[in-house]
Amino acid sequence: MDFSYTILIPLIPLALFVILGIFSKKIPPSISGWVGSLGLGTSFVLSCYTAYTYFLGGKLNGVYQTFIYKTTWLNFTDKLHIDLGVLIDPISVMMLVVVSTISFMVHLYSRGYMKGDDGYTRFFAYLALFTFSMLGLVLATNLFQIYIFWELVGASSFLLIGYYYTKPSAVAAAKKAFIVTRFADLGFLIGILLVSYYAGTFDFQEINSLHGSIITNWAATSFMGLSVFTWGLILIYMGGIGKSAMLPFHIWLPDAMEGPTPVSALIHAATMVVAGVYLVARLFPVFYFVEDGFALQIVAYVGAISSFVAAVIAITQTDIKRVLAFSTMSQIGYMMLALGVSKYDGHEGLGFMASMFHLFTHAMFKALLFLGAGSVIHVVHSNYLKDMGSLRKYMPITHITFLIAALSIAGFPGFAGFFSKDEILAAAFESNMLIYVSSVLVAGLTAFYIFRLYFGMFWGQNKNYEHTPHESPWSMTIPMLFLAFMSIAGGYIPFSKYISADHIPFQSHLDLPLAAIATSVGLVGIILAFVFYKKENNLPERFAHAFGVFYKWTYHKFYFDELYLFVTKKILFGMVGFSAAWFDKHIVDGSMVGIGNVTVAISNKIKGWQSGKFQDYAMSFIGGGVVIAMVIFYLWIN
Amino acid sequence: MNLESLLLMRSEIGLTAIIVLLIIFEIFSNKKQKANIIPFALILLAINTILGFFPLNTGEIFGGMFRTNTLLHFFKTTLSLGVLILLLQSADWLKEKIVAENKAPEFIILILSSLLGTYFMISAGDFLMFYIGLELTTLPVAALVAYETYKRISAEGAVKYILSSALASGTALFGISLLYATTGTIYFDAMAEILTSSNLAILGFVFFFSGLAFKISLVPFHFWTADVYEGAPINVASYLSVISKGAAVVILMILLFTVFKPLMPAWNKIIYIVTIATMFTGNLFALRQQNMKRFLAYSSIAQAGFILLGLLSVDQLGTATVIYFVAIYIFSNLGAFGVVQAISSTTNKENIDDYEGLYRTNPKLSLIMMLALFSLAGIPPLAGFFGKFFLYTAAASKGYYVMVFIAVVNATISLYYYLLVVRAMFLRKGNNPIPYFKSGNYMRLGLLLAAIGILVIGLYSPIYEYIYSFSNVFLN
Amino acid sequence: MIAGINIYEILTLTSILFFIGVYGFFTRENLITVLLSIELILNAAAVNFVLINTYLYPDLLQGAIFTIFIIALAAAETALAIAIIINLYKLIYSVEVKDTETMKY
Amino acid sequence: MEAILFYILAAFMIIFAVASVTSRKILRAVIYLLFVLICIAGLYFLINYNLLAAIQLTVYGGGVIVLFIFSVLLVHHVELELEKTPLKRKIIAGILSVLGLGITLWAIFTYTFKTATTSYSSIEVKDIGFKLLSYGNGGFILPFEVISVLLVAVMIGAIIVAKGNKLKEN
Amino acid sequence: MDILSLFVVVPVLTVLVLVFAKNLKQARVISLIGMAIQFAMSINLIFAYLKERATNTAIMVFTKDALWFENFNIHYSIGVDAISVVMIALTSTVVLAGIFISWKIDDLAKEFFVSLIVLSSGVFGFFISTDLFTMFVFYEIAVIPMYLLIGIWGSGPKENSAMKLTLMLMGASAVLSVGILGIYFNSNADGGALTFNIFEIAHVHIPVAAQNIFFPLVFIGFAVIGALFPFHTWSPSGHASAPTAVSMLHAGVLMKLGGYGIFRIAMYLLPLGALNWSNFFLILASFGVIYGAFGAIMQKDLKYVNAYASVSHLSLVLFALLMMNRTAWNGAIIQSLSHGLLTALFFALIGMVYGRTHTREIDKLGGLMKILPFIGAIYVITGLAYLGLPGFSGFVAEMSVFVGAFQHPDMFHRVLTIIVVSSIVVTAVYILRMVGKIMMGPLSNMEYAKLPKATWYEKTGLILLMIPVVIIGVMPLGLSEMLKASIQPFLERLL
Repeated sequence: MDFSYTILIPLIPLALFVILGIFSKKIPPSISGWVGSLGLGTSFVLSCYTAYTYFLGGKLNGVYQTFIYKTTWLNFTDKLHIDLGVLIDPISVMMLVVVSTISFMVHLYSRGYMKGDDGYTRFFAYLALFTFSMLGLVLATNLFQIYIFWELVGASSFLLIGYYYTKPSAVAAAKKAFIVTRFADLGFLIGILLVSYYAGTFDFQEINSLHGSIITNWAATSFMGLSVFTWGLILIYMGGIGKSAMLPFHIWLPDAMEGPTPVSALIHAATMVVAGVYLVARLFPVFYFVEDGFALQIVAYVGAISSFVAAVIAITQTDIKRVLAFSTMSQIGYMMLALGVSKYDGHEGLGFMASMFHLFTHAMFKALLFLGAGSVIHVVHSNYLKDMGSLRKYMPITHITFLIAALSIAGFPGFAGFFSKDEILAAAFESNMLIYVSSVLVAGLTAFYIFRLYFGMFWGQNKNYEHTPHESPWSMTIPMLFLAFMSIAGGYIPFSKYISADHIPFQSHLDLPLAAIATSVGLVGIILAFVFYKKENNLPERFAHAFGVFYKWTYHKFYFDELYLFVTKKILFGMVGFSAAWFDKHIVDGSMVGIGNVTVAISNKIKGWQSGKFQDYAMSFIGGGVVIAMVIFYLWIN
Repeated sequence: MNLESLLLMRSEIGLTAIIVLLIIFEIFSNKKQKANIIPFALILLAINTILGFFPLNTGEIFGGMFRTNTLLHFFKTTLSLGVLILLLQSADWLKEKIVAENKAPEFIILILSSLLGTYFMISAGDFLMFYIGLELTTLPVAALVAYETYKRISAEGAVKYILSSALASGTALFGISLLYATTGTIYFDAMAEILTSSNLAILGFVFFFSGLAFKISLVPFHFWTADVYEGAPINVASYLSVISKGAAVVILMILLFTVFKPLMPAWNKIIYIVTIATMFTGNLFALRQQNMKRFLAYSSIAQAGFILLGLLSVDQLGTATVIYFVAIYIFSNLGAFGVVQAISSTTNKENIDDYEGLYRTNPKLSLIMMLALFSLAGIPPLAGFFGKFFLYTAAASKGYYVMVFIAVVNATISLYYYLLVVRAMFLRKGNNPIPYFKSGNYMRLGLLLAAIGILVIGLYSPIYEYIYSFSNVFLN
Repeated sequence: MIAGINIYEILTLTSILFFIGVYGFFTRENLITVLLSIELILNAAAVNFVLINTYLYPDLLQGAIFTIFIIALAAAETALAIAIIINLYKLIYSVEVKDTETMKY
Repeated sequence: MEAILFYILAAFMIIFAVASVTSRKILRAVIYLLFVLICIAGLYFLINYNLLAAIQLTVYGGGVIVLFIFSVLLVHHVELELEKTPLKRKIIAGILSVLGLGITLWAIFTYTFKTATTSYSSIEVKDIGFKLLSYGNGGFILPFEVISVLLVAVMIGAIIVAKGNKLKEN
Repeated sequence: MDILSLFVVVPVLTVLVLVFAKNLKQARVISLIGMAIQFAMSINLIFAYLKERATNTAIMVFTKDALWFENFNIHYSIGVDAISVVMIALTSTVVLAGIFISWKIDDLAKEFFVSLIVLSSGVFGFFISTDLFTMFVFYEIAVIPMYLLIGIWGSGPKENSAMKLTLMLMGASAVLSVGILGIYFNSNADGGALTFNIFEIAHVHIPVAAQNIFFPLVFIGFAVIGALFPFHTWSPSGHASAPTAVSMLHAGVLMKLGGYGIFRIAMYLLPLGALNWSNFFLILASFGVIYGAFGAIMQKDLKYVNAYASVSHLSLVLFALLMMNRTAWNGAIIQSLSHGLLTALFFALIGMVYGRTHTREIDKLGGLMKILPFIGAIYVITGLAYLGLPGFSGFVAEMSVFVGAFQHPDMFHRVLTIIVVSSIVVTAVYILRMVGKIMMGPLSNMEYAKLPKATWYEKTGLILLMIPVVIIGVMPLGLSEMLKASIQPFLERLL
């Protein structure tokens, strides 16, 4: 069957971007909003249709086929060339659906949220650009294409975070996000160079093929005890770490919340941040087979640690969007560790499936959480928990949807999050106890901080708002409702039928004992949150004091930012940059100028030769002659 | 010998005739007719110059005391063209001399007789004629340096010049006598056959060389240059720097390539040393000059150093490049001195800072000045570039790459001080720039000719080809 | 040809004369006296020519005649030089070398 | 006999030369120079080159020296003493001259002259004159003519320099 | 008159006409017309070249040869391959844009345009000539007007900057002349006549000893204008003092002469020397890349930032050239193009900002995006393009360089490549710092609130430069294939 039409899915947003971008001054907001939403709507429909056709008819004797349509974009050598095209296989199709869905919802939502903002059209242009880049990324057919769109995603995220470009904090956040991810991408690029040099190709098919050069002879060359391929993969994963805000490159994510809330929902919750996960999933066979999955273990541990640390930090944050940001980080950590613990074939590949599954559900409910937070912020005009309380009376829909999302992320039985998280835990349990335990803890923490948020926002006592809050307009609530539906229904999709590491469907079943443990831990978290935050009381402070230093550290996110600031500002710019500038100005340039000065100085020194007394001249005349004669005779005699 | 053979001395005879005519005119003319002597002289000289462009066959007369050939003839013509330009440039200045102190004709007579001297010097066939030519070139100019008898520096310069040059010629004479002692002849051809390398011969050569080097103002025989140029009237300085220097270079080259061929290993080293010394000294002194005349004096010293590069390769290429460069150098320097003359004769200003903002008031003059200076610095597409590059080529063709490297370093230094003048004229606004003035037609014509020379000689390759074609006459 | 005197002695004499002249040129403080030493130099050269001619190459008279020209030129040179010196004297009423050092550097 | 004469002349020559470049009475210096020139003339007599000797005496003794004396009288009091030359300069000049002399003599004495084949008696006025006016090979008519031009030029030059100046330096 | 010589003739004619311009307006219009013709010709040349190339397989097409100085065997011989074609196109674009940008110049406008056009004629001549001597002549013609352009119309310590720049560049070209002579006198190594013609010399086997002596001379002679560390110091002060159009032309075009010359002369005629010296110069170049980037971080003056950025990016060109394989060379040339356009854009924008705010201090500026939306937008786009964002020429160039360089079999070279790659982060840092500070954030000075918007000629100039950047960035295949064909013969010399 033919999927070439899928190329339209990214191209429509691109067209939108070009039109809206160039005529951003001409087009009135009312129109541009609709244009954007309609365009994305088409993409959404198209991708749903793609998913439908593919998952139903994409199998050939039980294996999901891969469809590739590509054209050469740039030739390096006869082997190495960048192609642009689309690659249709289960995960890319799944990602198509996720991205277009969320993007569509966010477009609808933004029409209400951004109303009256003077950059309205520009905003939709940026959104379209981002959607285009993200879709291009998921459809990438080779490492370089994914890198290209990877960079574009970064750039559009830079634009969107810095959307309020007159706000210094926003600008700073945008720069931070870009530079940090750029640094990670450096690793990505070098990784690509390494892998492509030894494998002689960028193409995913060839890299992943079980008889391809990498997987078969990975041990050919080694460097510092690891095979060069492993190094390449680790460096590539470094790019993933950067985009997915894993430790230690997570510092940009909280600041990125400076962007408009819909942006956070789209980019920093559902789509861009999972690019890292997608990258690993895309290269999963290599990760798995090269050097017995050494790289994959790194993935697992990075994921586990990040998820735990993030969850802990999330507890203490007071800015609701930052709480959500850290929760995103921790959930992505989940996906990572799921991938990390996964095996390749058959039921063994549970983790792979689980991580994709969780990616899907998480996209839905996390987007919903952000949108909910957004609509709250929209009316309260503040990000801080302390300014909120008992909003449930004023904005029922937001309240309900938020609750659904919260239950879903907390893994409450029956909600989407419950199913996906259960699969992850099962996968972890099968392979690595340590990781399993940590992730169960994280489940509890998650439940706790999310309900801390929930209670803090919708219960608690009434704050005195300057003008009484009201429910958001339909343009905002409809997407929320849809996502609420998805974050329940999403769990009932039989993912293992569609997605697996080796493209062969398998049966997955609910592992009841593990589920029970996870659920109970989650319930404990919820109850604790209930006790702490249902009513205003001084328990939180007491605990904060009880933990003392530890609390302080967590509150300051373990001083990661300070560390980075020190390294970059002080060492890199301060010392290296400054000294480079100084060295250049005074040493290099100085020496060049010095040559000139020396010449002039000499000419001043010797001016006395011209004494003005012609007898001195005569002396130099005769003397010169005599000396020359002597020199010549000397040379002559020898 | 028969009378036709005297035609070989065509230009000399013509020049002598002009001088005689001028003397007669001078004697039988009253004060107001004197003004006409300038166009009169100019026309005569122009005729003689144009006659020079007609070919002349090779030959020697007076028992080989006078010889001529295409190269010499071409060069004489170039010199007389140079003098023509020089006189055009000084015409206006001379006019007021007539008004002031009624001694314009002498100036022209002396210049022309000195030119005659250069003729005899370069086409001399023996040391006696050479020596007389040298003196005839020198002495009238000494009188001209003192020409502005009311100026102290003028007189002082004249004293320095006459005494130093007397010493120089005395030394050269002593050198010649030693050479004579070793060979027993004063004829070039004969000596070339007899001369063998011996201490005495080399010593004689060194003395002789220093006498000529004095005229070319090579280091360390150059010290008189700056002072005399500064003291002398500008056009006299210009004459010293182009005509007598150019002639001296050519005769030096001829003698080195013919008479002193046997001593080549020796003089090769001498030239090598002297060239380096000359280039560096000239440039280093030029760096900090304020007075335009001193400035150009040192720059001409440095240029002389460049010329010697061509002598390092004793072959047709070397000869051609030297002649070519000297021709170019004559035009470039005349351009520069001409502008200095024009400015100084209207507004007695000769310092570089006086030129600040010149472009905004007198664009044409500053443009010509820039052309001349860039040509001296060797910037394409001006003639100077080709001259210099070919000289490098000549030196490199014999593998003197180190020498060439030193030369290009010096070229860069020289660019610096030439740019200083350009800076003053173009970049600076100047507090009280020289106001706009209109220079006379003679002056304009003179500058125009110089500018044309600067532009054409380089780009129009046939000139070089022509020079190259006859550059082998002194090589056997 | 002087009996019992060989060319070396002649040349020694003239060289001494020449360098005495040079010494004088270096050291005299008065322009006219400097001119005197130039005369010495020129004469040294002149004598050289004649005697070399007579001693070594008597069959041709080149040196001998050269000398005549040298004397003539020397005279002319001296005359001009004195004219110039006198001109300087008229301007500054001094013929001291130290008064001719206004132009330097 | 001739040898002795030569030595005497040479001795006088050198003594007077030294005197004339060191004497601090300028007029005496001129006279010493005159003696030197006369000695040189004597030298010419010794080798029977009487014409040149005569020229030497007339041109120098009669012309140049007189010119010198006039100019000296013009610019000096007869008895005026020249001020001393600084010792440093004397020493340097001395060293230079001696060095030059040394190297010259060294060059001369390391050279072996081949003595004349034909024996020399004297130089007659007749053949000098013949040479001066012959334009053939070995003739000197061209320099003879050219030097006339030179003398004219120098004369004009001397005149315009000495003619004095109508205007003063401003 | 053949299609190539026109590129030299048209500017000369323009100058001649310009001399008679009565007033500012005429001067402008005349030079605009002249350069517009030039631009049209260069576009035409691209297609003509493609057409010719289809049939003609010689290294150089449109060749023409006229004897100039016979007994040096100097010819006025011209011809182009893809590389010179694109360089010519770049030049004419930048020059035309420069004319637009300097529309408002008033002091000695006529002279300004004259010098500008003389300079450009030199550059065109350099790119079309295939004879060492002619090339050298044009090279110096291109360099010397810089002195007047900076000295008269510049700002700040213009006199010293101009002097330093001119002396360093002319000094370099002096060194170069020695190298050229060396090549010339070895051009008869296989017998045959001495010649300056590049493609005749290319067949000669110049002895290795000679190559080892003369390669560094030629290389350094060109590398100085290519801003090779440590000979780059003329560029920051020079750019800072130069007027806008001149900075554009200089950084955009003139500095490319270095890379081009190294490629055409040093590498092609002295391959063995190149192989022996490459490691040494590679280290310098790689150091220059990082060093320039770090140097740019701490600068306060916008133009200094850009100048050091240019040092970094042009060192990348040299780096790629020294890697000596097809992909890297391809990247080097594309990098030259892209850097030429982008840096010209940057200088144009800086000039516009400076012309309005009269300061280039980064700390004094801020939040201009709101006041000058067009300039701001272009500024941000240029910035992103400069730090190698896909979709713009910079990305294509850098990736070609990196991938190409990394294909080098030798470990040392690959390690160097990795070091050099890391510069992209630093680039991002200083670009974002600059853009973020001056365009974004709150308005730094209330007087800026009423700065005039971009005028039509400014917009034209900017768009003119931006279009090729995007075209190359979006569809590089055609360009790279076109170049690849021309690179092949040069590659074969090295193997």
